[in-house]
Amino acid sequence: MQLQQMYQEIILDHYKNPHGRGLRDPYDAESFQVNPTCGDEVTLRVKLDGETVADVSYDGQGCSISQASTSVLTDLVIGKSVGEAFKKFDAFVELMQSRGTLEPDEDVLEDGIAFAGVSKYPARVKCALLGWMAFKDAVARSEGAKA
Amino acid sequence: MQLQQMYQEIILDHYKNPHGRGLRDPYDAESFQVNPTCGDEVTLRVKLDGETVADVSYDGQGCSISQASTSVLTDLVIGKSVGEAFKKFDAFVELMQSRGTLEPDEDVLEDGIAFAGVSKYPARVKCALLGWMAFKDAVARSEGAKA
Amino acid sequence: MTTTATPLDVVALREDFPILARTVREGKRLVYLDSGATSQRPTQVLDAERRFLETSNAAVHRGAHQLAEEATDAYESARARIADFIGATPDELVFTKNATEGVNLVAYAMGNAATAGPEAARFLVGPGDEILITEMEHHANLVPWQQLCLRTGATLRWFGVTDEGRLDLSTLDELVTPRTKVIAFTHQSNVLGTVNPVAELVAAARRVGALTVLDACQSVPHSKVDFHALGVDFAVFSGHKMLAPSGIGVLYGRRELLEALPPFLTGGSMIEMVHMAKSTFAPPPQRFEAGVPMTSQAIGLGAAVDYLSAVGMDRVAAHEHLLTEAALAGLGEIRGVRIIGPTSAVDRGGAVSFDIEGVHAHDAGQVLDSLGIAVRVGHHCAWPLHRRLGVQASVRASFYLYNDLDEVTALLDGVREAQRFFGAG
Amino acid sequence: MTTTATPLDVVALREDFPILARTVREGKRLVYLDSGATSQRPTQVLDAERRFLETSNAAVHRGAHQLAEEATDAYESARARIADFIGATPDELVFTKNATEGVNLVAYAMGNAATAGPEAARFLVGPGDEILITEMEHHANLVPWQQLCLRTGATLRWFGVTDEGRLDLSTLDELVTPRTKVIAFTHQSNVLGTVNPVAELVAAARRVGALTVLDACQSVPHSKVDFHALGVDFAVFSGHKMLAPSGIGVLYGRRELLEALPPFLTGGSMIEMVHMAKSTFAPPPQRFEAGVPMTSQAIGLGAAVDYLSAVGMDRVAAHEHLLTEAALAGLGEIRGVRIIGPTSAVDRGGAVSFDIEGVHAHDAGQVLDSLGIAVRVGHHCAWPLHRRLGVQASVRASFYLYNDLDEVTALLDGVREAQRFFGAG
Ligand SMILES: Cc1ncc(COP(=O)(O)O)c(C=O)c1O
Ligand SMILES: Cc1ncc(COP(=O)(O)O)c(C=O)c1O
Repeated sequence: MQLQQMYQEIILDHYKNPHGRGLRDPYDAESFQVNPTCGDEVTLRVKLDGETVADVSYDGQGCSISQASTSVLTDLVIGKSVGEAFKKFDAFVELMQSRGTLEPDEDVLEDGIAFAGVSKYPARVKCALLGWMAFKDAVARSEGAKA
Repeated sequence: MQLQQMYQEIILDHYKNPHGRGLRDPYDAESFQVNPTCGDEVTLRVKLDGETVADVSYDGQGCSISQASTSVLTDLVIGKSVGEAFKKFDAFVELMQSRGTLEPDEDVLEDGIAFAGVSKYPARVKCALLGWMAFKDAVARSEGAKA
Repeated sequence: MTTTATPLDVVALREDFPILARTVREGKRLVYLDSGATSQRPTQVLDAERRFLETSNAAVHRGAHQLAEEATDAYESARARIADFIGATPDELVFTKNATEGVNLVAYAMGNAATAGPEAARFLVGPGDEILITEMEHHANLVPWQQLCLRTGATLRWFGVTDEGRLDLSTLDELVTPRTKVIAFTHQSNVLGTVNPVAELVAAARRVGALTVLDACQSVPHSKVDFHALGVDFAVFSGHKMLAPSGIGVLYGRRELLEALPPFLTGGSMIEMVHMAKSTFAPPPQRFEAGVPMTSQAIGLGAAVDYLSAVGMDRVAAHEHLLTEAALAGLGEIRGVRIIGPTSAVDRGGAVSFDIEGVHAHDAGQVLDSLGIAVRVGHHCAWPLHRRLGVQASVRASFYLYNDLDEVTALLDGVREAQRFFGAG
Repeated sequence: MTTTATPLDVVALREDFPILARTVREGKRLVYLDSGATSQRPTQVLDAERRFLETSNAAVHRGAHQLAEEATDAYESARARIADFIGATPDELVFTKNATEGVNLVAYAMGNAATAGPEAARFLVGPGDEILITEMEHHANLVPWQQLCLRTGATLRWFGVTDEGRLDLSTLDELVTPRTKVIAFTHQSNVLGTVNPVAELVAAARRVGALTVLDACQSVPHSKVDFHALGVDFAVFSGHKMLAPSGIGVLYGRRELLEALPPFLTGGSMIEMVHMAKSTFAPPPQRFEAGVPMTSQAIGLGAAVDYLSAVGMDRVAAHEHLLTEAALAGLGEIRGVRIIGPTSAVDRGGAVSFDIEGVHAHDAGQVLDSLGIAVRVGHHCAWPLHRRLGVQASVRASFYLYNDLDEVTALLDGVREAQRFFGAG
């Protein structure tokens, strides 16, 4: 059944038990992102430690897809270098825009590969990317603040 | 042939030899009317003598229909009472809006009955009415000026 | 609302709507409950538009040849029939591309009063003046007024909404004052279904000399509406919500107001004379229809109005009332479902929005979609209203003449399935 | 212009246009020479729109169900193909209801810069600033600028036109100054056929930092146009003049400009966040597409672009060039006929306007109509141009890919018949 293809167990798990949720101090920059069609929102903080993503914390309201993908994001990027994190960002965005045509690389995206099915539903792609866009924006702000 | 039905001899005669053309003094009021789709224009003056239309003079540029119908107008209204003139006005407007369904009354409209065929061409009705609208407006202005 | 009209033969009626025969998501029967967003089009409307395009298409009001005559006649005949349908005269009806343009037209034209002649003085707004709207407005009847205030220095004020989703008129005397220039409000909420008390608001506006602007997007398609009887000054609606093509909407304006209102969009066909330095403008409705208009779309809207009239607007309303009652009753019985808006079908149209505890609207919509049921999810372009009622996003089912009770049942089953799937309820 | 492209098979092509098979005025074959006003629609376009409405119709960008997905895909795919057709990227292409709305959008949005953020500063206009247009503009690219000047206190200036109907650029250095904020001009005159030197005007605008707005209504339908290559800042055109439905037009804007431009029409789908007191707006092109858009019409325009691309725009242009040359030569031989505009087909498109001594344009049009020939008569929404050239009204024949040389001959015979009937020439 289609629905299970989209809502993989991994997604539902992250939705029900989100990782890294709750806004934490200290942080370098915060980003607020909203999905204009449904009002889903996320506030996400980034703490960099040199070139390393030391912490990502977030809060928000939204559907299972946006909440789970932000949860997965924190798993993927915390402790990684900014460069590595952006490689994952690019891979995740590419996957989401693939309309189900891409075979995701588990080495890069880990739990993120569960979102391959979501990419078949263009109206939900924005949901999956909400936290990721906040991450990108927050990192840019952190770097901007430091520069 | 359709064309002859529309361009009755009477119309072509008035077009080639317009009656009452040229702006004359004295006058009580003047009206300038324009057909916004083709730029045809008429300037028409009215001189009232009590309740009588003492003179109507005009100048303008326009198609055969607008020129001829203004020429016919002068024949019909000069020397008549304002009331009679407006009866003719009403009859002519009604005829022009009839889409060819009305049998015009020659006693009232005289040469004006030649325009019955024009009423079948809605885009030309404005042409036929251009001078008549100027007449109505000029009389209203004359009366306004006197009141 | 009486339900004594002969019931609709929905089975026969659905034959007119080719799209309703299609299936979605692996062979599911399409259950289209999103007519509040846009309606489907019957063959009669599609045929009318196509017939026009295959026989009489030409630029209207600009040509003297036979096609141009036929096209102009068809266009103006559509205007006359639509005017008749809404209790107006043809010269009070301006074609716009959608209702949104209609509201913007009024708001911008009022702004233009500042540089227009003295006849436009009644439309002037500036610092100290107030525009009064409601918290339940669609963005289309909200943002244009915010922007007018921004441009002119006027102040935006609004009626609140009660917890039940009715207009809170307890502040009427405080809000409606001689400073009030415009009261803009929706006839029927696209989220709550709430039908607002037009007469009371019109009376209040008249007491202080304010103009009324009615958003009739969700009323004209669903019930008999007569703008003259309602006494509003301006009203807008969209064709695509009433079986007609997209790209066509209507602004109604009382004749004397349209005559005094400055132009908005300018260009061809709306002028009287043009010189390089200055232009003068045609009388309404032409003054407000710049450029080659939505010709075949107006003809389509004319055909839609003919179709709806043939069915009978009282029967349409009665039918939707039945579906709404069933939906409200059914949803009311499901634990964890909260209806956003009045829970009884009194003074209430067929938009039924709800929140499912523990299931985000987007997720619920996805489950329904997988079952072939098309609903709208989100804030439905009424974000402040959602904020007011403490819901971030809701699910909205909206009904039209082609829906039936089986589809309501499908919706209810779908909601339960969504709860089951997400372990909620 | 080279004419080496394979000639069009007009006979086969006409089969695609059902309306061309009809007769008018007592059985006369329809000779449609009024495509400059609006074009006819091929079956391929009619079918594309209908197929969409019968299978995938839904509100775009607003729904999560399958129909909404399909509708959004179809709409955005049309945008992408149209962008490709005109040498632009999809996010540079805004759908409007017609070209007129496009010009108004730019003019009003520039006015809105006064109350927008600092990023909009480059669009500010006020006293001391100048808007530069030309005396050959269609009212659509004239009146909106007059009105912007009226609202903001800026000054309107214009290039004159030579007796031959070319732009008089002798005043270029005088007119284009640091005060010039906008240069708005037509690519191809809808009256004269004149093709203007875009590169020269763009270069002049760049020297002083002025924005360029190109009226491409009469160029995009008839030849290969590439906005990136032309280097203009904004451009507009209408679907109905290029085989597509009425009710759809395009505003092109360079990406960085659209990104900074304040909104014009406001309402649903163009917002980022809405609060009662304040809203923020979506990025382009959504920012400029308020309300439910012209969905099926955009799909129709996409199909029209596909159709034109399949025929080949070079072949369309070459074909029209042939017809124009024949018409200019033929009319040039008729005594008493004065061609309004260049008499040779160099830098000149297929609109051929003329005056017949002793026969008013309206009367000539009537004679032609009685012979089945549809032309436009009047000032063709370019009144100042007619005044400049000393003609009150002219007859315009305009050609498109479905016209043939026999139709040019019919026109010439018709002109002679008009002279005979009115005893002129
Ligand atoms: C050169 C030119 N500009 C602008 C327009 C206006 O186009 P529309 O009426 O489709 O907005 C036209 C056509 O009428 C035109 O020929
Ligand atoms: C109540 C209400 N007002 C305004 C609108 C805007 O209509 P449109 O998008 O057709 O302009 C809608 C529909 O979207 C609506 O439901």
